[in-house]
Amino acid sequence: MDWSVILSDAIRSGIGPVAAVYALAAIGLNLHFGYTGLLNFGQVAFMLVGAYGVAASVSTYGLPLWVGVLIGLGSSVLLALLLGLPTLRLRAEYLAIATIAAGEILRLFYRSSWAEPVTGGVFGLQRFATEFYDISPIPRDTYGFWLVRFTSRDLWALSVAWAVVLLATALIALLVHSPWGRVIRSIREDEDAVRSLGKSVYAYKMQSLVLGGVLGSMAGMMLAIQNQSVNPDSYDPVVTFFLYTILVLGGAGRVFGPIVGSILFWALLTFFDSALREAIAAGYISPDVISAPEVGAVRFALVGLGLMLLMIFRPQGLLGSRKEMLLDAR
Amino acid sequence: SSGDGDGGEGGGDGGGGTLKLGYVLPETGQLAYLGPPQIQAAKFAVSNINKAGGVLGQDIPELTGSDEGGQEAVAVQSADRVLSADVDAVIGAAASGMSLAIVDNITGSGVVQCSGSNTAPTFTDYEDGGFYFRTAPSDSLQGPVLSKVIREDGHNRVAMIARADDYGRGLMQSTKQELESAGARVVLDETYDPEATNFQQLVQQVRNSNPDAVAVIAFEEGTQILQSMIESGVGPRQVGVYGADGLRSEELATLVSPDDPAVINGMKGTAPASAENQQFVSQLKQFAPDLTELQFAPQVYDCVNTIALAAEQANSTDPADFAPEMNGVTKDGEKCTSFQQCKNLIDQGSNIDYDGVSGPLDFIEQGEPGQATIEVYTYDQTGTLKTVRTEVSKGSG
Amino acid sequence: MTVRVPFVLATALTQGDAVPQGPGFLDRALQALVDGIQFGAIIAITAVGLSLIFGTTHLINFAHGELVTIGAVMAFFLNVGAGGPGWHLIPSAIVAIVIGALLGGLIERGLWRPLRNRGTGLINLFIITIGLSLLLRHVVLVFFGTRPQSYREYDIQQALDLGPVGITPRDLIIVVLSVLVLLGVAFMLQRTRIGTAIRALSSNPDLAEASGIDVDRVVLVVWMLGGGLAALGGVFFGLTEIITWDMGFRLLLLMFAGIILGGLGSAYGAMVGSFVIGIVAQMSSLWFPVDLQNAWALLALIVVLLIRPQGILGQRERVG
Amino acid sequence: MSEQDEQALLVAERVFAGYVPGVDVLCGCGLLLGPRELVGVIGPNGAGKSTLVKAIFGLLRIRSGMVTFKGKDVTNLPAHTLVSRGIGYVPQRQNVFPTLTVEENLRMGTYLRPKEFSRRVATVEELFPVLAQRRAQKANSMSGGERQMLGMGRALMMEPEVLLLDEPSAGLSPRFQDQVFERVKEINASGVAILMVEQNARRCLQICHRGYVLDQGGNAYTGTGTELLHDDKVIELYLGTLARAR
Amino acid sequence: MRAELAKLSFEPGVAKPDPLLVVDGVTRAFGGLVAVHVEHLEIERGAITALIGPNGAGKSTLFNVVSGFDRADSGSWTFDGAPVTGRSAHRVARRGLVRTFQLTKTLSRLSVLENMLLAANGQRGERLGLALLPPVWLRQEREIKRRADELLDRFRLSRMRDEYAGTLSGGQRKLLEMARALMVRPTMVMLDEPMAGVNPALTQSLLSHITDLRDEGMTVCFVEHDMDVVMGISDWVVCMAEGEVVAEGPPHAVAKNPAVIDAYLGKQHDEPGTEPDHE
Ligand SMILES: Nc1ncnc2c1ncn2[C@@H]1O[C@H](COP(=O)(O)OP(=O)(O)OP(=O)(O)O)[C@@H](O)[C@H]1O
Ligand SMILES: Nc1ncnc2c1ncn2[C@@H]1O[C@H](COP(=O)(O)OP(=O)(O)OP(=O)(O)O)[C@@H](O)[C@H]1O
Ligand SMILES: [Mg+2]
Ligand SMILES: [Mg+2]
Repeated sequence: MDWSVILSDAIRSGIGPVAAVYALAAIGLNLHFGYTGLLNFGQVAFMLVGAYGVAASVSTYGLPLWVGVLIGLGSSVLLALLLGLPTLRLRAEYLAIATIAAGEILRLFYRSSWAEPVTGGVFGLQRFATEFYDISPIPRDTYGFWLVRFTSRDLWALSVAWAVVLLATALIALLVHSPWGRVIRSIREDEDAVRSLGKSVYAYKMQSLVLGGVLGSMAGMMLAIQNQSVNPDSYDPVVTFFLYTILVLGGAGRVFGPIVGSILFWALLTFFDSALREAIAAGYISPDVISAPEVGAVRFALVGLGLMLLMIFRPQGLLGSRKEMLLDAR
Repeated sequence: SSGDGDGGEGGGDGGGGTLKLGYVLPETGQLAYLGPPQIQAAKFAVSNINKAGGVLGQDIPELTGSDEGGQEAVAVQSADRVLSADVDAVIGAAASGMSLAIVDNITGSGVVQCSGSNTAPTFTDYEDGGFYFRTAPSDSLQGPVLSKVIREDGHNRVAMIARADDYGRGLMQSTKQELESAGARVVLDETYDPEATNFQQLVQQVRNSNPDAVAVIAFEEGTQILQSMIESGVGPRQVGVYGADGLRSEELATLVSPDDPAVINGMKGTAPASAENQQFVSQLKQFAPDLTELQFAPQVYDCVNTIALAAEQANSTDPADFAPEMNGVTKDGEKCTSFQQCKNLIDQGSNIDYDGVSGPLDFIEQGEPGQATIEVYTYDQTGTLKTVRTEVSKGSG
Repeated sequence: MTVRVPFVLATALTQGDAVPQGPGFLDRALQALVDGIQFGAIIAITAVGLSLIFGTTHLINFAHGELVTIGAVMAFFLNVGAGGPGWHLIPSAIVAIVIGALLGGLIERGLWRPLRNRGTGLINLFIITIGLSLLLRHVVLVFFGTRPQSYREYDIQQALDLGPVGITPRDLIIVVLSVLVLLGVAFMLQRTRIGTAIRALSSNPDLAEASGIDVDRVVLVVWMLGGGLAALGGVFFGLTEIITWDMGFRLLLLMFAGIILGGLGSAYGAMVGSFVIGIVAQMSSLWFPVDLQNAWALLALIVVLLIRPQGILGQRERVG
Repeated sequence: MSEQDEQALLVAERVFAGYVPGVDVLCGCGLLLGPRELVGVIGPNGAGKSTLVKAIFGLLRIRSGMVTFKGKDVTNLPAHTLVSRGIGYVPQRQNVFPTLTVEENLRMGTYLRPKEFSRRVATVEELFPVLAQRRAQKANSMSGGERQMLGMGRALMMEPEVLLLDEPSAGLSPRFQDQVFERVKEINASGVAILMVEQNARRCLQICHRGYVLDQGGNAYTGTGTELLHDDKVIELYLGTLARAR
Repeated sequence: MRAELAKLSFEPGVAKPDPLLVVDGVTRAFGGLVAVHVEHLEIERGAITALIGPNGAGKSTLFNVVSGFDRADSGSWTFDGAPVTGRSAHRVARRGLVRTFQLTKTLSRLSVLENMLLAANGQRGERLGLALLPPVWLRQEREIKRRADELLDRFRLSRMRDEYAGTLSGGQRKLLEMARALMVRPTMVMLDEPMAGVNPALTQSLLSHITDLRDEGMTVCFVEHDMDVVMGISDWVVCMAEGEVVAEGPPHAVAKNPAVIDAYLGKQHDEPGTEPDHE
């Protein structure tokens, strides 16, 4: 069993572009759920409109990439406003299911034959981000340190992605420690109290929804640009589950929670995969026990188990405060 | 895929070394059932190649596998993992959408990608630097045959239902076009959400459209749809029922009705030929006794063989060297049908034309079969799968 | 192989181009309604357990779908599985329900109770259900495999012709059984001591304990009930549709939609909501493409919440 | 143990307990409730009165110390066992089942002995006539005072041997406050030992046999009701002089 | 103030010299139960008005309706001359009418200090754009903090300043709730049973704080069941029963009103503050 392979796989995954994308989406979710208390289960919908904003603008309408980005941002704001209208008045659990439903509705419509002329329907859209790679200043080669190597393409994508993540983190840090942040954290605790003090709860929730949604859409755009491909079925509720997992792993309501959570989540996911396959290859596990096609399933089962154990033994997440969590538990 | 390989970055390990292969195939997620046959077929191919002495005298090492998982993010991470193991070629992904998500990364790294089940037409003209190939025939090859079979049986009012995904919609569209240009009326062309839990309304629509033939373009969920159709009175006993490759299965009858396999008596369908090679099927089943389904297994098997032969032909395991040979080994030359046989020919210096277990292949310039052998199958009184005939399709022109 | 010229075709040919018409709109609507009720019944049966568990422990249980799957898969194993005893479906189903109940109980005893006692927060518990769902689903995948399967009995039946609508005896019996079971659950909640205890617990757990209710025991009962109902729903689901490794997971969102639509915390709400979801899903295809069925059902949820934020039977809470 | 301790019904000794790990809210306080006794607990806000009652009743883990009931150790037993042994409790906050109707709330009072319901409900409804008028109303729609009555009513349905009351009079109109105190006295006279936490300290001490003053998690003063009522320190620190001033 | 009020006739709905809040014909029914039915009620500016009445009289419901947390079935009300009928809760509060809740609403996972800071109005940093520019709001924040600390001190909560508000005891929550409302610097506060559960010794010092506030010009309206408190500080008492205003007047006049005694006080209270009848 080659530990250096397992380790390098895990690390590459943890700092790779996908981890950055999920971190960004989770930062948006952190604003929604961690700070404002909005149990938004439709974060994936923001990613979807962001991704398709870019993809459709460029592929379908032949616009330049930066216009596509603007359109992606614009559609996420629009979605937030539309989504907020019916859902922000709801109590937590209702909001959760209503938003998850909204996400699914959106996915189903984007993939339907009605939308095919614009979204490519089930075929998705491809090849719309060549501009992004054209402006890469990194010469073609592979780069790396220690056990980890990236192609120049990945390195460019991941540098931009992590830069955006850091900017977003700084933005959130500034915001939540400001009086504005105090208001949204108060809304998380008790809306009526905030209302009675003369703050427009609805407006604040909407601001939070829009802002977090915009971050989510940026994540979607980054994912789309990285893959040069969008497909509606990749934006199913499971993505949101993963985002929550990331958020809680890192610590909800903590500025760096999403980053830590995402790195950990993806590193773990790949670690299990890699370790299992290495163990089988090295003969530690007989193929009779786990046959090749079953590795994926066993990996996810292990991830599920690992997730449970983490939550059981470190319920507040890596960065969370146990005291705060106990208060929550009542 | 067009054009020559431009060398890429860092793929492979130079001319001499071993040929390393990996795969990104679904082990979990929506299409998990497409995984096992493909994975086993790839392993089977490798084992046969190694039995024949390996590629350039070196055994192909254990495949570096990874799960496509039905999620772009998971697939991308998996592809990264496989690539970082310095593979020369990647088999997969199974779903066209997932392939599209990873194709840039793989081909951009100068590694060959070959899928046995991507049927979406998009790939034909995809800019992949000449590194992407597929052995699955594009939908435009199967549709005409399916349409022809339906017309031959004298049906004019055809209801079509298909999975709402790139496979289903693609095949449905190409079949529908053919049907209509052949003068039949397509009275219903409905797609359904493959994740749906319930197909009653779909079947009601079929019934309401009053067809004389129904084409069902489905994967595994087709069983469920057939059951509903039979119960609603639009089964093979009442109308012509046609399937595509997704419904071609030895066990379809027992899956639909364990007690009364005759319920699908008379159902017909088309699929890229594979059963033609009975030997392959029985050997594969011997190799992997747990396999129940063989969907796309022959195509994947051929992917692996083609890659190995291209490397032999190029006398190099560097993808930049052997990718340009991929098309050549499948056409225009002395026919051969197994790795061993073809390798011998190459060693003798002949130009080979590998005809795989999934068909003659004959890759066109874009790195995919320009024609396909399509099998017309049917189920008999006892629910047994029977081949009616095979025919070569070159598409609808 | 001779080609059967279907009866419909024959008539169509004799009538020349006068194409035979399908049933009228009203008939189709009625049929869709019947199908919707049947679909709703299955959602309801599985959703009630979920709703009870939510009610008593405020746990959003994302692993509930897996309980449904396991129920169906267990019955399959006993019924036709390789190495299984090959029983008739009815005893298989009964045993599967018992196993489902035991599994529910086991999860509560082994997992949730210790966690509750440690004061683990609700969001954590909820993330743990996501983990549990991943775990169970993929364990099922490993053991059951990726192929869809059917039970040996009752798989294909001739539809009964009830005027404009048709329904197979199997589906009819499933609907009737579901409604009976649902009524039974309702009766239990409203009239029996354990029912009162369940409702009290969902209302105020500390006070319930202070009234002499053994909270742990009641929660255990709820989990067993939930597990049993889920298994029953799974068998029904497998019967009307098909058994797959992720069948429950696919149904999960609809279950939640049903619960929310009906109004959280009310088991009747869960039933009503589930039927609405089922009916809207099926009726939508009278006008819209079939692949958007679920989209319309979910849209109905959002529209209802727009008008009644607390759900159909939910109650608005008093402020201040 | 002193002789008095041995006769005592309910004893809490040197109890340490708290909500957050590492922080004790109760630091070694204790109390004693004899048979047929009416004992009041007063103290400033946040002193730990409610915490003490919760700890005794098994709703909060005791970290060290001991609670005995009729001589048997009941430390950290779950609350429902204590209920079945004859202890009743009315919490300070959230003392009704909000989604249940008034009648169902009252029924919960006799959960362990459902047959007694019809007999006892009459007395409770006589005390709080609103409850009789509102049998079908959901508790969460009731006014603050009505809820308080319902909470009390539920506990009175239990007819326990020991009753723990956490601020039973809070939010009640004066008329009902009087009734509650009177009723508490009556119940006590009928043989039920009562431990009552009250902010209406004056009224509480007036009817109590003995009283404890709790401050910052420990016992500050103890004595008979009258003693405490007239203790200048207690008056200044805990009772206030408002009522007297005028 | 008291003197001016004393000149009025003591009957329900009497017009005040300088009313701040005027309620007209407000009704609110739940199903068949009419919880509030107030013909006319005026709350005098700069005075302390106590609202008393038996449990379920409709006091909290009236508060809810006026403060925008519940809707009225009919009726209208004006605050400070402006119509606020049907306005949403935060609009009402922004006009200067702030209320507290009978069942406290603490912001559990914010510190006690943050609970206070939140309440201050007109904070520049609460606007999304400006929040990103700390220099714009830092000075104001310091000033608010100072005020918050003063109030916490007054309410004996300084010790808990940096604790999570969720750890407060029942009475402390009441205190925080009141202190928080005062942070808003409202024109008028409506306190729903502010002293229920608060220690008597503390009650007393809070009362003097409230009278100070009144003397600075704030209008206070509070619901309270502790007659000692009512008699001690109120300038005017309004008594409700079964949704209607049944009596109005200065404290002593109302306490002697037979209707009030009958509906509310019970026999013991004709003479508040009697000595113990114990033993
Ligand atoms: N949402 C509601 N649904 C039904 N009845 C309600 C609702 N809200 C209040 N009520 C009823 O209206 C009446 C008035 O309630 P309110 O809370 O205003 O009383 P209150 O005067 O504040 O009493 P207390 O002093 O006990 O707090 C009560 O009888 C109560 O049960
Ligand atoms: N759930 C909790 N979590 C953490 N700390 C708590 C909790 N409840 C109470 N505390 C802390 O315990 C201390 C004692 O609280 P307790 O409720 O026992 O006071 P009390 O004497 O009943 O006061 P009051 O008269 O105001 O009800 C308080 O200072 C508070 O900080
Ligand atoms: Mg207390
Ligand atoms: Mg009130």
